[in-house]
Amino acid sequence: MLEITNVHASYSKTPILRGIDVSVETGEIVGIMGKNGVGKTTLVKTVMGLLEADEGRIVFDGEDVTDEPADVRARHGMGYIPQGRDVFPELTVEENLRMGETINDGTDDLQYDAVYDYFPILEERRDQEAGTMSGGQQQLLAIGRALIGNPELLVLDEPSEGVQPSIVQDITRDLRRVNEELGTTILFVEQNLHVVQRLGERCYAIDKGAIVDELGPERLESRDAVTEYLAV
Amino acid sequence: MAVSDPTIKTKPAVDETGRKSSRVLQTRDLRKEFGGLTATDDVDFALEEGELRCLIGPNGAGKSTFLNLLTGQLEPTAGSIYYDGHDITAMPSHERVERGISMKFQVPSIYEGLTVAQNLRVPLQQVVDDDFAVRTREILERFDLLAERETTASDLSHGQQQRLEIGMAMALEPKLLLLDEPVAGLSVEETAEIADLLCEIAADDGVALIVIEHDIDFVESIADRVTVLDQGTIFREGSIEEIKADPEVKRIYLGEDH
Amino acid sequence: MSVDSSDGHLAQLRRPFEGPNTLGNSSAFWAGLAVAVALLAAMPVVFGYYAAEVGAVFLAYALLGMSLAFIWGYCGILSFGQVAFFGVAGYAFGIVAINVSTLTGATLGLLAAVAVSTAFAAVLGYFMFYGGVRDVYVTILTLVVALVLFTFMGQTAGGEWAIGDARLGGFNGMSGVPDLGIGVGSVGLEVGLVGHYYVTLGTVVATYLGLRALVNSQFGYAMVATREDETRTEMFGYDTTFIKFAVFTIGGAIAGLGGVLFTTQNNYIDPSVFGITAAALPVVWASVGGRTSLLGTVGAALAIQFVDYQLAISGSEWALVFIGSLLVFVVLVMPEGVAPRLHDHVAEYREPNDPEPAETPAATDYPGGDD
Amino acid sequence: MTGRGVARRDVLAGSVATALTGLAGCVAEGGMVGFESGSDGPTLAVLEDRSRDFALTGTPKYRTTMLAIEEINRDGGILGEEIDVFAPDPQSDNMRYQDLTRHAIYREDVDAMWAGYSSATREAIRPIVNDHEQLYFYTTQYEGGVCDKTVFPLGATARQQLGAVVPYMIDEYGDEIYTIAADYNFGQLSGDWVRIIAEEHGAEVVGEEYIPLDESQFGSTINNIQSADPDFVMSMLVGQDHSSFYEQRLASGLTDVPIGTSTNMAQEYEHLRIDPPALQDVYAGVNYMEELPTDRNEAFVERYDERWDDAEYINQEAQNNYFSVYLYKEAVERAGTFETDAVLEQLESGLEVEAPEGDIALDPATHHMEHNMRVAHADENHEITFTESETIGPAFLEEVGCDLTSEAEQTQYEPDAFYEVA
Amino acid sequence: MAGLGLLDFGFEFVEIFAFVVLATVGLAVIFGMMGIINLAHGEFILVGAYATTFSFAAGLPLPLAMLAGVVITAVFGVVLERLIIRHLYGRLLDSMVVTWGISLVMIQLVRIVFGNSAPGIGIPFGQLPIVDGPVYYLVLAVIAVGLLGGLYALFMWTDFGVRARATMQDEETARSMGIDTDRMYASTFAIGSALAGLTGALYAPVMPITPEYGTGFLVEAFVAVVVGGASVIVGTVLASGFLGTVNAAVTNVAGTFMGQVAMLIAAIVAIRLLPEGITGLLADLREKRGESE
Repeated sequence: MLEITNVHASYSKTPILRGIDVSVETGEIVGIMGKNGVGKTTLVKTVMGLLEADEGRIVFDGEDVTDEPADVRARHGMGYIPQGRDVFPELTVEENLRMGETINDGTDDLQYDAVYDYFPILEERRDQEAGTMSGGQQQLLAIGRALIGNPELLVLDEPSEGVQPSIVQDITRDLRRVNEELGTTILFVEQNLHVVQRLGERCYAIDKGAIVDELGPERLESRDAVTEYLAV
Repeated sequence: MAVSDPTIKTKPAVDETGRKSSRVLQTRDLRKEFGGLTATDDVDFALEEGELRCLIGPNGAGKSTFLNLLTGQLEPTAGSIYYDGHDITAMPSHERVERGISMKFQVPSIYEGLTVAQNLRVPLQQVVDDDFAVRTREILERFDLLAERETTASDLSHGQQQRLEIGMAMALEPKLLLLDEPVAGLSVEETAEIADLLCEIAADDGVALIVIEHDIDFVESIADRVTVLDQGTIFREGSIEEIKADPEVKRIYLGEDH
Repeated sequence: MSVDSSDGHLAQLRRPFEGPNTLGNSSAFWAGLAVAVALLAAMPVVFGYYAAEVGAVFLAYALLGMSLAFIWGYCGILSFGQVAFFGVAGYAFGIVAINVSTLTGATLGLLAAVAVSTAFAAVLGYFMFYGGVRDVYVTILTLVVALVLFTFMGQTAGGEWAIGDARLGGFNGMSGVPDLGIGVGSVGLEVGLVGHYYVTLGTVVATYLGLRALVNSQFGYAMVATREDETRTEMFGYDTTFIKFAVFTIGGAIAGLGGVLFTTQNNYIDPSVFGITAAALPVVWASVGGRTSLLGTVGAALAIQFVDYQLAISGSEWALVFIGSLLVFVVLVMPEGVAPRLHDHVAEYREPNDPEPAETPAATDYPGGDD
Repeated sequence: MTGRGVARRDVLAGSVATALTGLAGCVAEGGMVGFESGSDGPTLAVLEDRSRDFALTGTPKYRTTMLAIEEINRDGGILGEEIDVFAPDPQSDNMRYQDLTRHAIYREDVDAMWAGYSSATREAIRPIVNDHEQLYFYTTQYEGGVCDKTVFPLGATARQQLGAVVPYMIDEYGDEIYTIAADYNFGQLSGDWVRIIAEEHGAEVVGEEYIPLDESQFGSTINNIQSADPDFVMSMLVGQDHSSFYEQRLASGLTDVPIGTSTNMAQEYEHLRIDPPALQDVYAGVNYMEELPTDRNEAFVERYDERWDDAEYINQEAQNNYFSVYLYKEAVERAGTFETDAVLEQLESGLEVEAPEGDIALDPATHHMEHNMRVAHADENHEITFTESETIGPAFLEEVGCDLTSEAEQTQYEPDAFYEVA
Repeated sequence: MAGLGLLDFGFEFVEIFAFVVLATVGLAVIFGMMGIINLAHGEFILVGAYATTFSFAAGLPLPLAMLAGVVITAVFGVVLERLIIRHLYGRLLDSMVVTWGISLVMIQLVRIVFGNSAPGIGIPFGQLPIVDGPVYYLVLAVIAVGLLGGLYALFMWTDFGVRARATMQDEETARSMGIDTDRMYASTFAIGSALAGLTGALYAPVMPITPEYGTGFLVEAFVAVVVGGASVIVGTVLASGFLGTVNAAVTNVAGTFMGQVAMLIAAIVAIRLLPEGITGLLADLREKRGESE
């Protein structure tokens, strides 16, 4: 479904990614874990096309999207949930959700029912401006928005960032449900131990802009194996 | 400013001889409303000198609002704030800072366009008149930024930026330091460094600290006492063990993992 | 950059004017500045009265430009109406000096004009900053103030618009404004043609040095900090509202000084100084020269006015097209302005073969650069 | 240097009594590097706007001046010398006018200058002109009153233009006048003159409105006129924003009230720029319009059109520039030299010139022109017809007692000092 | 008599209101939506006016000539956006400086190419009874109101509008939602330009056209934008209503000049009392509620 081969990328001439290889199969939940500043967000942005790769190839759904801009990739079916609370603050909840309709242009199978089912709060507050909701609710909105177009792949950048522990648990649970019920493939980057262990079926470890390890389900169970890359 | 009434009637902060007690901060019925919303609901909060207090609670519990009331960025709807034995409720921000209340923001808000040394100069010149070089050097050493003194702040790593900001807050030689999520987005090592620094500041410098933080492990590693805010009121207050064990806190905030 | 012992006294002398808030802190820079000032001083000697008359006008503009670079570049307040203070001071001087003849009038006029422009800036600044007006709203509000003055002064044609002997003159302007002078009665110093040029040049140099000292002082750091992040600065115990108010007021005073020198040079002032074209000029100079560089702005004011003037003399209908295109080009290619860009280039070029001494505990060591 | 007297400010500069003295003392007027203009012949400065606000009126002025100079050069120049021209574009900017005037005087060492459309421009450069006793021709029709030794305001004054049109309008339409005028010196003084002339002819100004120069919405003005219901309107509107008045007048049905003017049609050719019949029954007091049906004028217009392919309308000022160049030539040739004092003396000897508007004479005492004044009428198709011309002299300055041949003044007189204009 | 006075005042208000709205609306869209202060706004209006008057002179009927004015200005805006303006997003003050440069160039280029004046167009529709004003002013006012309604619907209710607003709030996220943000910027700028062009087209018959034509709209436009604040449509309505009332009332009593001065002073006072404009007041309340979490 997603094949990232030898991707290099840089921010204002400083190289950040130095040859990343990641592959994700349809229906999987794959995590990429690493400490702050090792290139996690850069990787996500490169995958989404928000940052141009200097080198390497990104193949999505059998198509080479390396040179496609972000909007084209999104219309191919990549749903993106940015870091922090990147909802459109002055749009209402419903308008925010409408923005997700353009994701995965191929389908007319809009998932409003599923989204309202997972996150009833979004239906309750559909006319409220997104900026006036709490951080946790905004995170739910961001996820809901990415799901509306029924994307094939959901890309999350640190969903736990700035969210209280109990909501982190809820989000982890909801994402697993999305994966099971809608069959959405999920790729996320995280440094939160809980999310890595509870959400990821398989995880890459990233350090200094390169993949340094790959952890299967067993090793993910082990707190020590995981914390090695998060350095707890 | 309203410093004429140094006594606090209900909970005396001044003993009979007129000397100040060790209580550095006290709020009485502190209340803040936005439109129809009550963000801070009659909060009575007290803090001793050199105490390190963590403030936790769900998003929207009113933690940031509470801090902003203490710094004077927001004006309370009702109630009062006493600091160091004086009523500072109506005092403008910058005067509170002069009296020793210092704040570190949630997002690192250093001066990105200035060098590390220039950044430090801004708070330093508030407390000393010259000798900036010596004081700058001391702070840079303490916060492990000596090699970066001429680096433009925007080029620092995230951890360095956090340290610089705490360094800037400390340059003011505060009595009360308020920190809003000081380790958000930091690596575990960096988090540990900050934890050590904060404990040291409380113990060695005798500075009282209020820390807002989501990372419960971090809270555990530093806090003397923890205050849980929920819906604008103090929901629980106690040692970290008591708080972690409280089922209600688990329900509203911590979740089942902790 | 490296200061050898032989000019240790000079270094001592330089100290108050140096710091990381100004570009150009090296010996080479100061030497270059001295040469530039000497060249300017030689202009009338070489080129005659003409150079003195035209040059004095350009130098008065330079003061206006500097006042904007000071408030915009160092405190982040973009005033699009700096000309308001410039013009108000010009009119104030005219009113006083026409009514009180002799040198007493000129002296009082100078004092009154600077006082009026300062007070005007203070009132407007108080109104805006203590009223919570910010950012682009400050910019447009100041522009509107200039335009109100433009409209208002334009209709003061009738005889009823006279203050004593001074006719405001409406659209035609106020003519017969006396020369600059300092003294009482007929005793004192009357500043005529060439003298006026040197007085203006001296004022520009003194203002430049004064502002350098100011921006490198404690107050200067407070200004820069306010520019970078106002809320943060407030949390360090600075009264940023007052800082902005004070900076704006000082800016008004400097612009006013420029206005007096301008008006006394021309013996005339009219409402077009408040018009949108005039209002945009200081912004153009600061943008092109580099608003964070006082000297860059002065250089840009002199250079742009000179080029513009030459184009006008050549009679080309393309002059405005050229100036406009230049402006677009500079802002797109060098958003920070010419002087900071130049400084970066020089610093880059010098860095490898002129490294910073490793251990200098002195308070004021920073990588010196030149521009 | 030509034989100018030592200017006032040079003396002041010399008297500076400090360290500056040293510096100032060693500065010679021309500096160490002298500036000589390219040839030894005469240089004329033509400072006329070809951009921004006054380009509309400035461009034809520039063009007729150049036409005159080229014609003279083709015929062998003045005193056998070819004329050089310094003709920058002052861009309708008074500060730039000041700079350019200095440049013309110091660097180009010009013998005479033609400069500026608006009174504001004239007043901006007059101090410099006075300092250097520079020969200066100002040709716009203007409020009048300038009595200045080296300045020749040759355009018709308000008194001359209004003196032609106001009495005509009173005769034709009645004695209730409503004045609308641009809100600046020229407009206000013209308003005063309308009142003075109205009184002289037993008429009355029933309403008066002064309108900011940048106003382009005339709804309330038109309203006020309609409620005052005058016999005719006197319009001294000026500039491009004000020309909206006529279209709005048409759309409001005000065309049944005739309009007298001293400023419209002959300057900014509104009758050609605005679609008919917006200027129906507008009567302008003029000394010249391009449509003037005389052989001499038709030949002039033809020469102009031939010289400039995209020729614009020749406005009154452009004609004034044209004849005044010839007037200057005449004076120099009589003097036999370009020396300012000698040329002045000839100009003050009562010269006559064959202008496109007809034969006219310069009044030595006031430095103003006697003009052939006529009333031009625009019909519903904006066709122009003229009344018989009458010669009107610069009466006001004579009444004031300005006599530059005996006393070298640098003043501007205003009517309110001499008339009851309440 | 009093009734007639009120009627006069009403007509005066209609005239000024239409003028302020039409002068402002293009600028407001570009400023409010895109954070660009377009000091060349007047010259966009100029393009519309020239295109209209030359199309009319070439024989097109007036409505078609006006349409040509709008289209040509929109195309012109897109070209300028792609070449220059797109480099200025997020650089508010720089945008002022650059667009001022553009304005200088345009005025002079228009003069060089088209000369100092352009052929005139008479005001259509004749005059109203009683108040004796042009019917056309009422038409302008109706168009102004319709335009505001249309814009509100466009930006609030259509997919395009929501996407445009999303793009302006957070370009990167919008792009990652599958929105072609380059096109959104270009289209929004085109709409702003087209509106300016429309203003030029509509006022081409009212004011004679010269290269300085656009500057006549500038002051009203800026004042109204600032008084209106960030929320484009609502702000423009409120500000135009407020300024129009002040101007019309004072003009009626004390003449045109005082009307203008009064309007500017009212604007200054309004900005002082509402530093973020009229709609900033609303946003302020909203933000405070947001802070409370």
